[in-house]
Amino acid sequence: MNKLNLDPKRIENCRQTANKIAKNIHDFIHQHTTVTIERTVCRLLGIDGVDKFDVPIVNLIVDDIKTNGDLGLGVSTYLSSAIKATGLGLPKLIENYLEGKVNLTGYPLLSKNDTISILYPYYNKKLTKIKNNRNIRTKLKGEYPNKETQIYVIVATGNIYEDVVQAKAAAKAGADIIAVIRSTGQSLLDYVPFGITTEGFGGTYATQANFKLMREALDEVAKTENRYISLVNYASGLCMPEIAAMAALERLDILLNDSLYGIIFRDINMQRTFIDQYFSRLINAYAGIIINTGEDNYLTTSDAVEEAHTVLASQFINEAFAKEAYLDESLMGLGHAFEIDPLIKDSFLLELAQAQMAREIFPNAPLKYMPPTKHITGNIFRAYQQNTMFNMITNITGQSIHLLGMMTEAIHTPFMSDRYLAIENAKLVQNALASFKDEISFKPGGLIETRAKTVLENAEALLTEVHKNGLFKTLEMGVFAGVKRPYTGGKGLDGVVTKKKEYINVIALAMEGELNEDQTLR
Amino acid sequence: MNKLNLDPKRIENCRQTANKIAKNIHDFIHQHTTVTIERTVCRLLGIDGVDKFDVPIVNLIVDDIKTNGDLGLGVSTYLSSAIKATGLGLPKLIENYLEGKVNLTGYPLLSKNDTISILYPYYNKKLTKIKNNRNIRTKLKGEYPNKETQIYVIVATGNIYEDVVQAKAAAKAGADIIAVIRSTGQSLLDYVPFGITTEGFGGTYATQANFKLMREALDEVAKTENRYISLVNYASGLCMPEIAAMAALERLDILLNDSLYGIIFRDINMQRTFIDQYFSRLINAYAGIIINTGEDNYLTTSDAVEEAHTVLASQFINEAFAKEAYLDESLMGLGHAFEIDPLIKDSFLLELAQAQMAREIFPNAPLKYMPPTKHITGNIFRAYQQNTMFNMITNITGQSIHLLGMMTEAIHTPFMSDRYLAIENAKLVQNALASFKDEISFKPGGLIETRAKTVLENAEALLTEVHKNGLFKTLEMGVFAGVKRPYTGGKGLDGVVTKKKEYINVIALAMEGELNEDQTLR
Amino acid sequence: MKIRPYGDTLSDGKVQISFTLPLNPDARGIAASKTIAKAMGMVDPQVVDSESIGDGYSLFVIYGTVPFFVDLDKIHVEEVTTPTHSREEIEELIEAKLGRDIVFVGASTGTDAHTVGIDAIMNMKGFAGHYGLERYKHISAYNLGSQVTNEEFVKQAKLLKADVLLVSQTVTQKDIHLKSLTELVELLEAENMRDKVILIAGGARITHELAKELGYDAGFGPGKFAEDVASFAILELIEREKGV
Amino acid sequence: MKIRPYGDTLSDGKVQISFTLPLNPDARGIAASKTIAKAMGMVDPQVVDSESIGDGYSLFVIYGTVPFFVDLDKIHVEEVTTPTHSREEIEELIEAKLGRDIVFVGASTGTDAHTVGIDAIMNMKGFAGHYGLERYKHISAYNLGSQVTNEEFVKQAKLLKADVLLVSQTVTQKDIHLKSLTELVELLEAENMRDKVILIAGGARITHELAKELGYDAGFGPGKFAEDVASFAILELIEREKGV
Ligand code: B12
Ligand code: B12
Ligand SMILES: Cc1ncc(COP(=O)(O)O)c(C=O)c1O
Ligand SMILES: Cc1ncc(COP(=O)(O)O)c(C=O)c1O
Repeated sequence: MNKLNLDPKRIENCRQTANKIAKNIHDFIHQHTTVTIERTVCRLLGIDGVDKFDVPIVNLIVDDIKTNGDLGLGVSTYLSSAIKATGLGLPKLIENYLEGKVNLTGYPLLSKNDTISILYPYYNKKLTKIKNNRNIRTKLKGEYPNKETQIYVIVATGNIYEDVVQAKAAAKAGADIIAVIRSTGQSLLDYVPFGITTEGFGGTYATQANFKLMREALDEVAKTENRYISLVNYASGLCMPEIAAMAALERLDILLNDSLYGIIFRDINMQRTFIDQYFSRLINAYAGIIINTGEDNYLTTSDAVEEAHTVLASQFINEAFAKEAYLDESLMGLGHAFEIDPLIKDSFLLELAQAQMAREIFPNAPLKYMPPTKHITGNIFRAYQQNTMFNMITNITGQSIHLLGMMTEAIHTPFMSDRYLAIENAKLVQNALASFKDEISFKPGGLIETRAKTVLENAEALLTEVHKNGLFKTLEMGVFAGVKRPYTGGKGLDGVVTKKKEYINVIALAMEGELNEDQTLR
Repeated sequence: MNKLNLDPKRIENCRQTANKIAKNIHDFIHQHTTVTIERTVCRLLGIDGVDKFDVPIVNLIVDDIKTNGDLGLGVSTYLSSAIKATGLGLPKLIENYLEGKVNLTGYPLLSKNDTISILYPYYNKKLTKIKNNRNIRTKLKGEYPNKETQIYVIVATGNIYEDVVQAKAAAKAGADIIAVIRSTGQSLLDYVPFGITTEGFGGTYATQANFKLMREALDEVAKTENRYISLVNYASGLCMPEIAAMAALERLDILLNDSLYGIIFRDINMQRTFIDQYFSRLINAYAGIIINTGEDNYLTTSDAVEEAHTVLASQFINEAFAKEAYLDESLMGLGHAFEIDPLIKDSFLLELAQAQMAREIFPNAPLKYMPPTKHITGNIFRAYQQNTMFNMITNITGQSIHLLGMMTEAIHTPFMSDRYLAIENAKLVQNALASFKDEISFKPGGLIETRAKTVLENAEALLTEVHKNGLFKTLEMGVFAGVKRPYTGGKGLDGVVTKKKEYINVIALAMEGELNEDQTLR
Repeated sequence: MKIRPYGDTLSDGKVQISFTLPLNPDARGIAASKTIAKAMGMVDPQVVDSESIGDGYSLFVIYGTVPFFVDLDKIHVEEVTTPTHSREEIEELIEAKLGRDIVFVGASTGTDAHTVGIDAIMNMKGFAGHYGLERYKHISAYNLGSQVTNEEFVKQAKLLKADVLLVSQTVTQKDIHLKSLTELVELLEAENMRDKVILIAGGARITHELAKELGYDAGFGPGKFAEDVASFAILELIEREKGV
Repeated sequence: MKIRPYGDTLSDGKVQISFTLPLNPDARGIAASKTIAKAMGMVDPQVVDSESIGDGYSLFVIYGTVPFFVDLDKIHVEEVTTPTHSREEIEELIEAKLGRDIVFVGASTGTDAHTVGIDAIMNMKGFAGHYGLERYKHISAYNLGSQVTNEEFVKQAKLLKADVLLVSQTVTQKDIHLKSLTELVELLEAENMRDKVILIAGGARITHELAKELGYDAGFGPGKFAEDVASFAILELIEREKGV
């Protein structure tokens, strides 16, 4: 598809520059680990649950090793060494540890190879489960018809049972993808809550038990609807890889997974979250989970006309990061959004240009296209109209993950009827404009073509600049969404640990190994 | 503008066939007059008012002459003869007549020439007033900026004072054209109600006093809005030429004026209304009033996909009729509509094809484009969406008179807020898609082009058929909107009178004369 | 069982309202709109939108919670209770139980010019894939069209020896339909015909409840087709003839 | 003066409502929806739309008439009554009447991450063409950003010797904003600071009325800019210093 006559050389140049930007960060990433990465290792070794104060066991373990050992060696080393020394199997070891009967540190430390062979049986079970999930997904998706544009809606009641009711209703109304929004603030917690939850603010806690409940509900409704219903949750935040692991175990299909979002909108420390991001994306690559990036959010803060190029530049960077983490293009749900003030003359054309541009530059990525939010007011009728126009652009430009706008966007998280009406709106447009995309072309040198060209040029210039300054410095300067974040500011820096030479992460090793070997996994 | 590659030869052929169809009817028309035509003559001689039973004086006169004289000679003859015989001026004559002091018939009948010279002073006053109105309109329109697409909304409270409140609010919200819908059933009355009215059902009575009141209100608001606000009313029905005369006197700008509508949807006798139509359109031509035709209504009854060609065929016929009545293309507001079931696949493309087709075939006509009505339900949100899509087609195809859809179309005649929200919807689209029309083109041989081609072909075939059978027979067969009407059925046939050789209509003669002479009037 | 309006949590009582007030959308206007919302029972009205829609008029959109519930056990549903049979079943019923042709006479009465509804019920073609009465064996269906005065309608009904009268009313502005429908009942009573026919009303704003109130045997609104009407009428006729 | 909702005729009382019920859109569902509408005071509810929106849930859209009116003379408007001055006027007022720099400290508190609102008020650039407080002479504006805990906020306010505190709250789900705003007042009281500062809340769902109820000096919602807030704060400061 080439309707905009974009210069392929320019696009290639952006890609190369972005690769260099990401590479530089990856040199940094690979020298570090974090508390949540190590907790993720524990989880994928089969450790779960909470103590009587609701503190997750994995947090107890990692904090203990951080205090009494050297987390720079990785929990893998300590756990294998403790198993070896105590002669207990891992579950028993943890049981005794919780009862205060054994320590996790203080034993002679094993070599990397010994660590791998001792831990293999434990993580192999989980990794097999993840691969199994991946296969189930592939199989199920194959059984149902496939759609170019998938309708994505959120549920956010705070109560997972109520969410299930709403999610099923949404699926029956026509939704293809259900996202359970997290309770506000969860991304700032340096642990993942445990068990089924029924209270939350503006969203429902992301817990493995909640994931499981919703997955079952959606699989059930998929049968009657003859459509695979994808499940989404949010990884970005202080527990990015842990949530990725839980999502992989419960067969989630899409994860919001973007450090830049966390840095800019959640004030999470940039070092911490870049390190976390690599491992979480690796897990997603392994599990076949589509990641969604958060460039759309930039335009909720910055002006969508002036700053459109920052979205594109960031998409190139996120693409490069994704490649580094073994993610295939088909898993790169890069984000963008319809956020231009609708009262701007020709705003529809500008939106069209930007959406078509994204589509042409990332032809194989399941782009996530976000609806108008910023310019939605309490006028629910006007909001419904704006969403119609957004739905049209989605269709005309063939977006993949179509996040529906709600007429009550400016008021509350969606009521069941808001979601239903949003789905009806999108379905009507999808059908009424079914072939429109193939029927129209744009004036050469016209407003649409020119707009796309300009945005690409500005993105190219910006990427050159970012490469010159480095991504860390760029973020300190406030280039994205106008938000400045200091290198050592924000939340979570205390969870960053420099790796020792002897560091080992059995999970990362295994996954990287398999992904390198088995190209079908990519 | 040629985006559809329509075959100009085929279009020309349609036009020729339609001309022949109209010519045949015009041979019939010119042999007849009707009670309302004669009443119109009275009105344009300055006769107005009602008796104590609220019967209009013009009805008393015409009925009297019909009973006691020969209406086939025309009221002009009788009035001039009575003036001559009694030596009274026209006003005095009528005064005495109403008091029962003189008769209108029974005098020696004057020649055509004498009739003209005796009546000239009376009708010249009214015709001058009409020309004056025309000049005022031209002047005012020239003072304000001109818009390609004009926003048209209706008011319909039943109470003219309430209508004024609503009309002003609508103009302030952005409306360019205000139509005052008539009370249901008025078109079946064989007289025009008199004076200011405050009661009506689903609309407000069309009376000259109501016209005046609304005209003043709109002229006032035009000043503050810096926009000429056009006023619309409905002529179709049993009093078509009388309403045209009143509209001309009160400077209305647009009149719904279409016999086919009356025949099909109001069961008015076809002979009667074709005869009436000629004279009323002549008056409109003279007064510079845009006529609106009712083809849009066909699709409220018939299927908008299957029967689209009947709309086009009828437009060609209406164009031919309009030409016969001296109407310039710039006054031919031919009607069409957005009435395809929105749940039909590619319905948006089909609508686009049909609207663009109309635009290209009648490039100089101020096309009237009607919103979705038939497929609007009580789901006011969905209705708002359908109207957005309609507004887009309007803009993409450059329609002229843009009748706005209401979200409460299936519920009630518009509330003030419905109208406001409709105007907001249209304005947003107009601005957001300002240049869209110039930016896109359609795939050669694609669905849009093919659809337009098919509709044109079917219209051509239908016109050939209509010409073969004659328009009267066609209407008996139920070709338009699936409604069959007998030649001698329906309302108003008893008001049709065959002209005598000596028949004279001083108004028609004067107007035809001036329109033939002065090309600037056309 | 008691139920409440539902937003996103069972029984949360969430409701949306909108209306216009002859006020500007300033603090006073907003306060006034809240007063109305509270009078309507909203405990926490949130005025989410207030905008000027013309000289001194404003539109308000309000969300909030109402404490009201519906006791489902106490709900009285005025509803046509006869089952809906298929065309074939109806034809058989007439054959078996009535043994004669049944005459339906219909019209859009008064000044009402809307025929699509009555055509949907009566004409051969029917509507949305449901054939109309004209296609039914043993039913003689006379559709008199639109704008038929009540007098004319009664006259034709008598002439055609109608068993069933079908009246369509679409325009409801200023309750014009109530006047027209009531007048028809009065005319039929004056002619001593009311008990001799099954009298059915229909139209977009006609409900069974309303029709009963006005003295009709049944009322049918949107989404009803020939088979619904025919089933009701034929079963009712059978019932009545049994009673004789 | 008494006024009513307006559809197309003065005082016709026309109102639109919509809500969901855990019922199917059948006769019973429609009857139930009417029950709610009647409980809300509608005298003639017309259920114009009823559709299934999922397993056993339906959306209802209803139009009707309410008999309620607002007596404008009795309306109580809780509104910021100080006038809004321009930036220049405010600067002059500070110079003339206070003679010192005034310290504003603001944040989006609790877990709230929405900064666009508080930035609109405080940052140099401002919003919709209205410069923010940072650009005002004689005002020192400290914007602490988002997700600032109430404890941290009070600590910084003390350190910076704040005259005016600006708190932004956007997320209102499950009344989280009420908890957060109330907690702040309690903390300030515990620290004996409440009387020493002008305490202002703001956000999309914050009204002056609500803010006053919660113990704030003022509340500002959408459509309010730096000059509104600064005018209120400066005039209030002048007033208070006079009283001393
Ligand atoms: C089509 C239409 C027209 C066409 C009618 C063509 C025709 N041959 O019928 C035309 C263009 C001529 C027209 C004109 C007018 N219309 Co009109 N029209 C409509 C429209 C768009 C659709 C109606 C329709 O056909 N629905 C489809 C049919 C199948 O549905 P239905 O009638 O409800 O029928 C179903 C059931 O109700 C039931 N049913 C119906 N009748 C009967 C009878 C029996 C016995 C039974 C058992 C069942 C039954 O069965 C049917 C199938 O399920 C509506 C708006 C809308 N979207 O609803 C406005 C609408 C009905 N019209 C309206 C008005 C005001 C007018 C005018 C008076 C406007 C004017 N002042 O000029 C004119 C004049 C007509 C008149 N005096 O009656 C208003 C009525 C407002 C009100 N509540 O009072 C509406 C709601 C539009 C509006 N918002 O203003 N109209
Ligand atoms: C932009 C936005 C975001 C951005 C914020 C970026 C940023 N840097 O601020 C991002 C994408 C990060 C975001 C995230 C979320 N958001 Co958000 N977001 C919005 C959105 C689209 C616009 C808000 C906005 O910026 N408005 C523009 C500003 C200028 O308006 P304002 O805040 O009202 O400010 C004006 C006045 O109120 C006043 N004012 C404001 N503050 C103050 C303070 C003082 C002292 C004064 C005097 C005046 C004042 O002055 C301003 C100028 O006039 C709204 C939806 C909408 N259209 O309103 C949703 C919305 C606010 N978000 C919502 C939610 C739930 C979230 C999340 C919690 C979702 C989730 N679970 O992931 C997250 C997490 C954030 C968190 N924990 O707080 C909900 C809140 C629902 C509710 N009522 O509780 C909304 C309404 C969307 C929805 N319908 O679900 N969001
Ligand atoms: C990439 C990304 N991650 C995460 C989130 C949600 O994060 P939180 O749960 O912190 O609100 C968003 C929200 O839009 C997002 O875009
Ligand atoms: C051409 C034409 N004339 C007249 C009317 C209105 O006629 P009436 O007043 O009889 O309803 C319409 C209605 O849409 C129309 O299209």
